[in-house]
Amino acid sequence: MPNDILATFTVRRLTILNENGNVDDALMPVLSETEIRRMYELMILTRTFDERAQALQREGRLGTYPSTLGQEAAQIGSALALHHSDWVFPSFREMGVQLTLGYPIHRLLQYWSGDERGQVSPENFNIFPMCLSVGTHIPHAVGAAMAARYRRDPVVVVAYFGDGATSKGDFHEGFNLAGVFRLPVVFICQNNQWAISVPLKGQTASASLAQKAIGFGFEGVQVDGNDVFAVHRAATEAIEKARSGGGATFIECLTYRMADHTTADDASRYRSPDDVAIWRAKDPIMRLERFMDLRGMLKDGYVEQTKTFATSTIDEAVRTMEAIPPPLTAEMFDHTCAVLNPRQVRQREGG
Amino acid sequence: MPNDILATFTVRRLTILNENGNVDDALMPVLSETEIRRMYELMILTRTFDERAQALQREGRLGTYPSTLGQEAAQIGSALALHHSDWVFPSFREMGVQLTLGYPIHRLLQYWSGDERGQVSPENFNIFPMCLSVGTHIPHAVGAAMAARYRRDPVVVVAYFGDGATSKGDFHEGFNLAGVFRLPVVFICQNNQWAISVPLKGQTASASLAQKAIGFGFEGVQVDGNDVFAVHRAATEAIEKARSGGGATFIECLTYRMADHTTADDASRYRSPDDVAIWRAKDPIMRLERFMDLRGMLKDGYVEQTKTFATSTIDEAVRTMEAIPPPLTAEMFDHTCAVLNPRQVRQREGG
Amino acid sequence: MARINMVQALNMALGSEMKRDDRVVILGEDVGRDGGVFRVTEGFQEQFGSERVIDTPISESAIVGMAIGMAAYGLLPVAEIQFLGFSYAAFDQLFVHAARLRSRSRSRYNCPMVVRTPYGGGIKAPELHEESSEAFFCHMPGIKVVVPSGPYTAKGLLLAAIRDPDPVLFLEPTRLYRLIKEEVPDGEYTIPLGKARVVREGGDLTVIAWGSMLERVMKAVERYNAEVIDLLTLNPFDAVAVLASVKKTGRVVIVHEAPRTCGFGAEIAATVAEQGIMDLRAPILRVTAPDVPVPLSKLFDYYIPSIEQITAAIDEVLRY
Amino acid sequence: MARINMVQALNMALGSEMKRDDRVVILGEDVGRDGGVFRVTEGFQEQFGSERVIDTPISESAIVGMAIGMAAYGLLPVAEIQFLGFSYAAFDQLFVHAARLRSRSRSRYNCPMVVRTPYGGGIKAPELHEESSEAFFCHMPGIKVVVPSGPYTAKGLLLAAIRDPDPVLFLEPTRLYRLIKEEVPDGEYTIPLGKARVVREGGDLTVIAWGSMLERVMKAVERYNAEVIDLLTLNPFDAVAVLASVKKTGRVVIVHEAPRTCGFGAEIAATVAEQGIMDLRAPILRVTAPDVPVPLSKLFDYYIPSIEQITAAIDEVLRY
Ligand SMILES: Cc1ncc(C[n+]2csc(CCOP(=O)(O)OP(=O)(O)O)c2C)c(N)n1
Ligand SMILES: Cc1ncc(C[n+]2csc(CCOP(=O)(O)OP(=O)(O)O)c2C)c(N)n1
Ligand SMILES: [Mg+2]
Ligand SMILES: [Mg+2]
Repeated sequence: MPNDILATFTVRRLTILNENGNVDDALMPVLSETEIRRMYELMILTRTFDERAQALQREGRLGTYPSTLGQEAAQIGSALALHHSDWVFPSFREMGVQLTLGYPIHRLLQYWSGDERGQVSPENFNIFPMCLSVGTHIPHAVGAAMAARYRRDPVVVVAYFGDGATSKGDFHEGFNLAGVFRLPVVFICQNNQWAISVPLKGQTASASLAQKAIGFGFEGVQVDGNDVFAVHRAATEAIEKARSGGGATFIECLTYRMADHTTADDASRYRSPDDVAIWRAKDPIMRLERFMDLRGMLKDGYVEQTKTFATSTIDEAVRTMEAIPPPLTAEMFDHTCAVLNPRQVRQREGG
Repeated sequence: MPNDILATFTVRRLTILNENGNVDDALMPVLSETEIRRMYELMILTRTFDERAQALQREGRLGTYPSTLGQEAAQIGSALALHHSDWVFPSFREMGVQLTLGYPIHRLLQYWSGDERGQVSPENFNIFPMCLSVGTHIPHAVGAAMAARYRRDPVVVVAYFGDGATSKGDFHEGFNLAGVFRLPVVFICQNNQWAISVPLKGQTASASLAQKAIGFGFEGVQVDGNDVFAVHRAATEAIEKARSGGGATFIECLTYRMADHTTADDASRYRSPDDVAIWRAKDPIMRLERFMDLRGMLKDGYVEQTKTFATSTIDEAVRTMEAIPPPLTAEMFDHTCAVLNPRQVRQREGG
Repeated sequence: MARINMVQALNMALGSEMKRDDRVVILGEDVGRDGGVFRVTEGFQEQFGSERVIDTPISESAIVGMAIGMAAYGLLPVAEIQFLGFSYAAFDQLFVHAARLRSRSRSRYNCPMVVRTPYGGGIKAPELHEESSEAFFCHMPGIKVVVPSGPYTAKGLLLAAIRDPDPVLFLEPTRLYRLIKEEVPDGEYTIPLGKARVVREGGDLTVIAWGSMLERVMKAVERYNAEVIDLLTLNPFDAVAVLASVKKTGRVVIVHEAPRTCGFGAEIAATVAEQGIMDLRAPILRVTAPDVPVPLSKLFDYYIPSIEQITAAIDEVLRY
Repeated sequence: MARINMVQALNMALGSEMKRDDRVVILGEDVGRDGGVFRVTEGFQEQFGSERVIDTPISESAIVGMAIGMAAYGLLPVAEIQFLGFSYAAFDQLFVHAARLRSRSRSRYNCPMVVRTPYGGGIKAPELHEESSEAFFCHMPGIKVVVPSGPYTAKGLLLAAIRDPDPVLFLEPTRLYRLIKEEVPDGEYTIPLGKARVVREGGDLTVIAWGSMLERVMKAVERYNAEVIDLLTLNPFDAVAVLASVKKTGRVVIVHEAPRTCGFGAEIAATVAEQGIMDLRAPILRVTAPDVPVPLSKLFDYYIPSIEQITAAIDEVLRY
């Protein structure tokens, strides 16, 4: 169609750490050795948690569980950019985020064992209950950001979700409001390229997810989601931009769901092991390990110590979780409303 | 954020006819004098209908009514690009579209008088019932396009809606599906810059609506919505592209709602008469008249004749409408289901 | 004390609560500059600023969703859905999130919000502007459903709803907005949620209604010795008041504007059939709209219960 | 004739109808390559191609919305919503459009579609995967609501639903998918919508249930002279069958998995209180979940009606 150009848009992509462990120094965020070790340790902790959760599920000690395998960089890299006063709205596959923020590990397990009490986030951090209904928590994040701004609190709100969530109306309506009101919110999509059996191209014809932000008047950026430094940098910048009044940012972390969708799924029905193998070679932990190795950070049995510590931390959490007495029937009632109505009171008493 | 450019997008804008009545010959679609007269006559018919409907409403002979004033180019220009086998999914402010397609005028009036029987579109044309619930008809259009493609019918589906509808989840979900399945559908937004009292910038932070298509992997184009030639050209091209398997297009017709939102609204509460005056100078009928005048097409009292004919056409339709006997109670039941259930049968009989 | 209509009473309640408590914020389509399509929020944006009186895009689901986030953060949002017929898009947010936030988070977060919306018919408006689907929302544990029936109850109930620590759906009978004027105190007062009002005492039968049907019921019962109960809150509804009246009268007629099947009348009848059956002398009759989609204005009068239908039901139960 | 489970019966019904009528198309999340998360559509995409077995993005509202457009165009879409708990996003499309297309267009268009969805609990799945909110959809004139209770009824009802000229919501009790095997004829047969089944005759009381509660009811009534009615269709429900049984027994217990208030049990009780009250000898009791959000698995057994609760209600009505 021959005519004038009304506007031109670009979408950018950020990678810092390559697969050999080398970084682009110009882009590398300033991180102390301690901070880098913390990243690594959290990634190992997350992976250890994940393995254990899957094992527990197989033994019937947890219910259906969604693995975070392969998404550790996206989760830890971004969560480390948060302040303690920030608010987080997770979907259901961000256990790495919760672990980074110091969510009690046994409560995560408790939740996946089918016990709502696991959803009680610690008082010193605002993490909303995990949202199972894909994408529906996005407007909540927007509302919290609106409230924070109204209160003049220096709070940034972060919402996490998957590629599949970008198809939901809630995604669109929430993004649109974030744009209109220029809210302090950062949207982090873990594009793991699958929504159960539906690959990305079955989810959208958009070449990238990041470009979806163009329709809402704020910036979208694609980040190598298996590169913890790139994720961290993008998240830090977006969070600081939001905090200083610059409005919303959409970060697409391009990664891969290495495991089945959940323990109830069998991914071999719909995707080839070859595809998975390609991504195994891009493992985010391996990449960070190579980087650390090049800098001599893995000496003195550091990797083994880290893994051992992670294992014992998770062991401890499993024990704590399993020692929790099962919920009482009254539990089911007591959080329905502040004050139960007469009928509920009767029902609570078994009537 | 310093990093690589992943992709670049441009959004284009089409204008052909300027405010003095001159056209860009390179862009001007091939239209016979008869076709141009038809455009003009339909625009006059639409405006005459609109004036009458508002008058009837004031007299209590119609219910709440939404004016099409100022949007005639967007409606007639696009509707003239349709084939008879195409399917149309209107919102509630496209009476110019229905008039162009030959919808019985008295039925339009009948509908706005509060009588569902006015929603019965003629058998020889597939026009869905007007949709009052903003944006919710967009997925229906997508479904019809899916069905048409499955049937290998050379049918294109067109959905009309306003700028306000772009905020709804239905808009997003429908657009996304149209992109994923590369469907023969054309989305036409009449961006009249208002949704009741909310101006465009309160609806979205996106600089144009057209750019929203970028997130769905198909083309979006902004058209001067008061330029009947530009609208016609853009619609024709998009419809032919869809018919030949090229997938969806989003056309934003940038226009202006010259009247109150509906007869129940008072726009002077929220917008200044100066803004409206600016757009009055861009009146789509005036623009076409100037073009025709420059080509000597208005001679021999053509304008008056057109208006007189339109008036008598509408007069006739009003008489037809007012001669229709009011609906019977049974009407309310008989279209609920193919076969009423026993309870409905009893209720129909007054029980 | 002034004689005012329901729109004014609602405006008064909202205005005083906005002044009293800076956690109260209003959001919805056209609630700001335009003051709401029924003018319930008139003047507030000027008075309280556009950060407290927020004109939103057309996104009913996100209006409720945002309000949830605001409420969880510590504000007291009062969201307006322009008409109940547009609230269905927000059904998911209401049922999955607003109703369950307290439960899902085991009281770590709660959701003290009000969703106000014009409700019911009789204003000759277009499609979806005359819905009365209250029963849906009464099947959502965690949400309260309130329906005022005049200016006085509107103000007292709205203040109670805003102060309630849990989500409240506040249904404003559109037909009553400007129909009735009543004396309404200038100062604050609340009407407790969950309590019905006996608006007329009587011994022969109990007629139960709410919202705009109440006005019609009052006309219909003129020549009967009927007790009339205005529920005011549908969820939780005041079963004690209903059962006490049934104990006295032994006969029940329930009147609502919504279709019969699974309307809220079913719950009332079921409750009486469960807990008050021994007091009953007659079948429990429901006078309701038929089981058809809400028609446009030309048929609307045939759709909602007429005075004749109400009196016919009364005559029938009195036959026992 | 083969002994198969409900998943197989549904698969058989869909497959044969796809073969018989090329207007039938399937759409939903993961229905194609994966064959549906419960494998109900297993093998179809290979057999019928991806234009007839369509994997959609995660857009429940648009799945239903698209199906409406397809149905209006002349196809017979069978949409799958992955779990009933995700259907609330499609509430607007179901109630405003699917239920009303025939009415809004005065029969110029109709909407012959089926929305299938796993329904109810007892499978130890996460949040929103165990919902039983059937009552909402029974308050939507224009939509039928069907609940099979085993492989045999599943096949016959699904065929009837696909052939129905209006929209049908088809709720598949998840807990029964693989629990029961029954003899199911290989050939076509339909079970008429709107008709209940008396699954057990008895004279002392009538127990009404549907879906997965039926199985539990059958265990509970073993030592009673109870008539058990399986409704199969909830809207329209078979009031004739219910009233005939009540006439015989004079006592009613209704069992459902959803919360009490405004659950479908209310409509049944209200209908009996309206049309069968003179036959009643006892209060109508409802054995239901309490009015709380559906809990996760650790509490789920306390949530749904237990055999003890059912027998307690039976004992109570038998006291009259
Ligand atoms: C609204 C909704 N629809 C369907 C489901 C069922 N479901 C659970 S996870 C999932 C896929 C989600 O994909 P994505 O958003 O990419 O997240 P991922 O699982 O890859 O982390 C689906 C369809 C759901 N939970 N919520
Ligand atoms: C879902 C929904 N929400 C709210 C309304 C009330 N309403 C009617 S028209 C309108 C504004 C629509 O704006 P736009 O889409 O720009 O169309 P326009 O009126 O300008 O033609 C609103 C909010 C509605 N009809 N539907
Ligand atoms: Mg994914
Ligand atoms: Mg507009």
